[in-house]
Amino acid sequence: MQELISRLKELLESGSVQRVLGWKKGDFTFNPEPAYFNSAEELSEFVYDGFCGANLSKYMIKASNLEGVTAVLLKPCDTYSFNQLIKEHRVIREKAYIIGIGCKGKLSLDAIKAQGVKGITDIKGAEIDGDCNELKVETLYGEKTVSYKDSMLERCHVCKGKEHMIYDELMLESADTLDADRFTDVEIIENLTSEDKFTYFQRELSKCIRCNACRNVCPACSCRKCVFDSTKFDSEQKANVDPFHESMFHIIRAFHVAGRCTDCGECSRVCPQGIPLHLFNRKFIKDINEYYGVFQAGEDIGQTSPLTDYTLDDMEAEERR
Amino acid sequence: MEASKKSRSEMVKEISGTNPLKCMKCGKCSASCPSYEKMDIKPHQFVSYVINEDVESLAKCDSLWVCLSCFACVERCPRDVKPGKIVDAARQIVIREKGGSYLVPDEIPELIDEDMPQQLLVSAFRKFRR
Amino acid sequence: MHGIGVFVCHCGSNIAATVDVKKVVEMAKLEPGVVHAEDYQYMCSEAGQEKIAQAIKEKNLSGIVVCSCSPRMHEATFRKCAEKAGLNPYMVEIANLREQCSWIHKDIEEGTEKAVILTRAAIAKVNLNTSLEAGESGVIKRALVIGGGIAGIQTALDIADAGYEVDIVEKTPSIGGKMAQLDKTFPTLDCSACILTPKMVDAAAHEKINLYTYSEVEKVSGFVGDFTVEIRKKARYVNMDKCTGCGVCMEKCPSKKAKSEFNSGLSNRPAIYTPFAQAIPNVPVIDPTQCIKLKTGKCGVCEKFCQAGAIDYKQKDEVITQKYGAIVVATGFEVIKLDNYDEYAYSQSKDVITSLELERIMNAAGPTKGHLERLSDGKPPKNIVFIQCVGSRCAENKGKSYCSKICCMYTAKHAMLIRDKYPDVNVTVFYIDVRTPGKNFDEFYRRAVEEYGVNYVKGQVGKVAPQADGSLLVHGVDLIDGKQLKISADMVVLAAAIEPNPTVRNIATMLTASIDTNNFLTEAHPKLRPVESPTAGVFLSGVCQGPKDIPETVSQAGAAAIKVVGLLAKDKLMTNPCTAKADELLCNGCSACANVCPYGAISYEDKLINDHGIRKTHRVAVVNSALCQGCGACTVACPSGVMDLQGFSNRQIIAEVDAICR
Amino acid sequence: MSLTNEEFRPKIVAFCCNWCSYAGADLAGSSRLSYPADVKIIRVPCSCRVNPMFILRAFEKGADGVIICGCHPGDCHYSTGNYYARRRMTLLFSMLDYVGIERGRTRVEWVSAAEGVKFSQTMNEFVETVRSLGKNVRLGDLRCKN
Repeated sequence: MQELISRLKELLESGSVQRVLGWKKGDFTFNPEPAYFNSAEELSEFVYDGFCGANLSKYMIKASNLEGVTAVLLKPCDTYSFNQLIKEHRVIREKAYIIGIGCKGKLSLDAIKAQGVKGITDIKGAEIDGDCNELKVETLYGEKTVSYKDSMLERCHVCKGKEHMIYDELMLESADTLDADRFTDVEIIENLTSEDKFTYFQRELSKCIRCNACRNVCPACSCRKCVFDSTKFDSEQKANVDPFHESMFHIIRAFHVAGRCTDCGECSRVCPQGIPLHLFNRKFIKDINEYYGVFQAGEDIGQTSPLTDYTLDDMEAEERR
Repeated sequence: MEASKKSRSEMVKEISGTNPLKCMKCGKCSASCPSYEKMDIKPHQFVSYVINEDVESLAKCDSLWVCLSCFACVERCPRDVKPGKIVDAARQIVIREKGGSYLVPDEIPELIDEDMPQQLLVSAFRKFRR
Repeated sequence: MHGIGVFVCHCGSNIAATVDVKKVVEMAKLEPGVVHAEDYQYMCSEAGQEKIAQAIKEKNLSGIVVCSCSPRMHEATFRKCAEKAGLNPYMVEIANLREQCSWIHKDIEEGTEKAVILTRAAIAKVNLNTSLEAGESGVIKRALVIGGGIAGIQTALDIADAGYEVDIVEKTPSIGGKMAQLDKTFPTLDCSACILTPKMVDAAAHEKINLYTYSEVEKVSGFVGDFTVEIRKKARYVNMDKCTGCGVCMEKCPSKKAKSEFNSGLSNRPAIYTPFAQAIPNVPVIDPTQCIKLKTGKCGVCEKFCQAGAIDYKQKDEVITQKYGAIVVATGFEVIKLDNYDEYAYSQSKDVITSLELERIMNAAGPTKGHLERLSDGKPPKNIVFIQCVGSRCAENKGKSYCSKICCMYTAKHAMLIRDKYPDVNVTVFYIDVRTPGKNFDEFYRRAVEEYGVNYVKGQVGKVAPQADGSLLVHGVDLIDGKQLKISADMVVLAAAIEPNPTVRNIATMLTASIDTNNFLTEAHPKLRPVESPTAGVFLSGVCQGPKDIPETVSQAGAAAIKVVGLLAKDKLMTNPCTAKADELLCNGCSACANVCPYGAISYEDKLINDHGIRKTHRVAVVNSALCQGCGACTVACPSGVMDLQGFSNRQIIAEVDAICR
Repeated sequence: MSLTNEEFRPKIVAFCCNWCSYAGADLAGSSRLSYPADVKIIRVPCSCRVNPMFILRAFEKGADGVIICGCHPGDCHYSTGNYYARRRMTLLFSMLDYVGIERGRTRVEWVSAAEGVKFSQTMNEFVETVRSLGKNVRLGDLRCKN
């Protein structure tokens, strides 16, 4: 951690980068937020630990328009998104100095709370230098200990791997966190009756308050103006006026990012209502893998996206499972 | 009476699974038929009886029982009309309408004459063992 | 001022019988934007169009809906009518009340209800229509003819005579096609070669015609007026400029085991060959699958004997790229494979032959030097049976559903020629129907019966059984006499069905020309535009469009030529203005649209965009409207809905959806 | 108010490409091959013009079934349009299955300009399937219903 901060200082002071895009301390230890650091002094606020889940790739769209080079800290999974944005000409590679940083799994406050912990005031054990086995949670009701693993975000259990797809230099160690299959949940839903599928999604989606957090955080949802905000389809919706609008919004959003979504899981992480939005994207990813061959967006910039591609003997819609 | 006549021709179509209107009257069935000489209604004429809703005559004719069910006509019909299946269907109607009077195995030896081809015996099972 | 006019056509009783047109007018008047609605007997008539024009002028209409037949029929008519009256032609929408309503529904209440909804959808759409201006594109003054048979030759000659450059691409080593294989032609019995070869020579000699023989079309891109075509000239291994056509190489070639394609496989040819004596160009090709030198490296006989030094074993295929304004398909036909008709013993006996094979046997240049003889033992036949409709007029699972059209006539010709030359030979023709529409055709058939004593028997043959003595027992029936016939023949000739040349499928795909279930190319309109493909700039000549005899083929070839000439004579073509357009204010520049564009019509530019007072440079999509054909693939690839299709915009289609589901 | 299946007339939106399927529908018409009046056709230049938004909008506004018809793969007037449409619709319809929309309400069918018979058969079948599924209640805009 210290070496990372020294390196960042060095970069800023040498003038080889004009700013650093990273995370700064939040009000609590468990809510750091993305931030620009324009000088070595500002780095005193810098933090990188198990709670720095935010994917910084999307911020590089704006940062690409700023003067000079931005040093951006990307976790292994974030680099997929960055690659995808390069492919779509949304970020300028030369404007970014990518420091690929290690990751030992990112934490979810909801997952900690789900273990019966209430009134959290502070959490220790999330430091990137630590062994990341246990978290010591201070609560209004005393200190509690929970397992690091059980407190991770869902996406870290199905981690794509700790290899960076793109970087200028690498720093900090990673630890493997993969211990589940990412399509298990999709399969469970697929095997329900259509009645039960409908009930499940209606229950989940009826929680949606159309805050647009999922859209705003998604690196693939980078449209300058979303169709749901424009008059292009007579489809502008600021709020859900009927139950269908929720599913319409999420289905169309998932369709728009199909073949581009890297499965970074940010949508589910930021949803204030805890809707498992990644289940939509994963369904498309699973279908694409099954029907058109395994594809991972952001892995290879040169590869054609499955939805802008075809083969002469693709399967027919009626043959879908 | 009119209604029952019609329903019999509908039955022939249903049992045989063929559409007599597809026939273009090329006569390939009659050209192929090994029993042609012995038939009073010729294979290519079967369809007209069904179209004209005269299954009555078809049911009474000898051809029904002369047909060897060799299915050469079914195989070769260019229009997929399958005259052999029409004969077969007409037979079934006759047999069904006879009620329980199926051929009893004991009666068979009497019915066999010396010139009777082997094939007829085999196809007899098709006709009667329903 | 905004005002929509609705015009409901009775189409005589075609629409009015199942749709209450008055009710449609009533209901249309209630729709938003509609200021005028009326009905008329025939909207497409001059009087009907006059009504529309008048209403446009008097009520100052900003858009019109015509409720009539399919837009594929009269959209162009009503657009022209609107334009004459001063309304932008793209402010016209058609509600298809005939093909998609009155003709398929019987109940007037049901029909009317649907008609009202279809009208409502068209009104909803036209409310959002915008004026569009057709652009212009140039015309390359050169035509391509694919196929060098009589159809292709005639089309090329007619186009060339009008003064335009034409290239013929023929996949075999010589032009001439099937007609070159024929002996005599009906109904006048002229020698086929005598009337064809002068045309072949004309084509070769014409300064505007360029022949690519032994060549195939490999790739087609572009659009009407501006096609780019890649043609593969297969290696001949003979230098065309040096060869004098002396023919010594063919004589000396030691490999003589290949079947002669020209003689329908009835004789052999050398590895270096011209298909036939009058071949054009008279330059042989080396068949690499047969040539000993090319296969083993040893031999080289032809090279040794060639005085001109024209043999070149190292020649390679050459791909040339050429631009054309129009393309004519004249790929012709093949005789079907007879595997499914083994009751006629084609595979079992050499003496059961197809009519095309008989044509070669009768020909003086053929395998038997024109002597009628059995292929099994060379003996002259005494009894010949012709069987008609082999594989034609069948149920779909049994063969071709169509009538091959030429068989009745050529069979009469064959029968007549045989009886004329060999009066002691008995000729029996088994037919289902004798079809002889055509000038002097029935007379010709009657002559075969009356003057030449050909025995016509109505009834299809059941089977042909080869006998131990080499004869063929034909099991037939005379349906008129009601007798089964068993005729002992020594030769049986099958009038096998014809089918489009199998390569046409691939060619149609390259041209994006539509094809029917039998692989015949579809015409733009079965009655009114029979020589044009629905794909603009693609024309049809000969049997590739449907079975035809020579006179018909030649007339169609000429008709296709005049259509091509009509196109090439224009300097500019109006382009379809219904093209894609990006809203550059909001474009992400993500390239999704360009990735799916089949025409490469989308490029990207960095543009300075003034977005609510903030000036920024953005990468935005730009559509080249001359290249865009308006498919709309890009509009769906675009996640932000920035790419839209003019004339079929997102909002227009959504409006139609809403109107239908209301 | 409940409808028995006999009275139920579904609303069906059919998107037909201009070059093949719309012409196929015209041919069905000129051959007088009937299919239920419940089917309303929207003409689009190519099946690849059909945006998932249109389909969801149709369902929202009360359609009971949506069918997309285009040229047979390989025969697209624009060469490749239907290949893209095939992928898009396969994925979209699979997603609709996944969120609990009955499978029978969506369909893709390739109909050429020569296949009037197929067009009419397809529509008859599709309407029958949708009719047996009954009213679309899972995707509709419920405010408009009484």
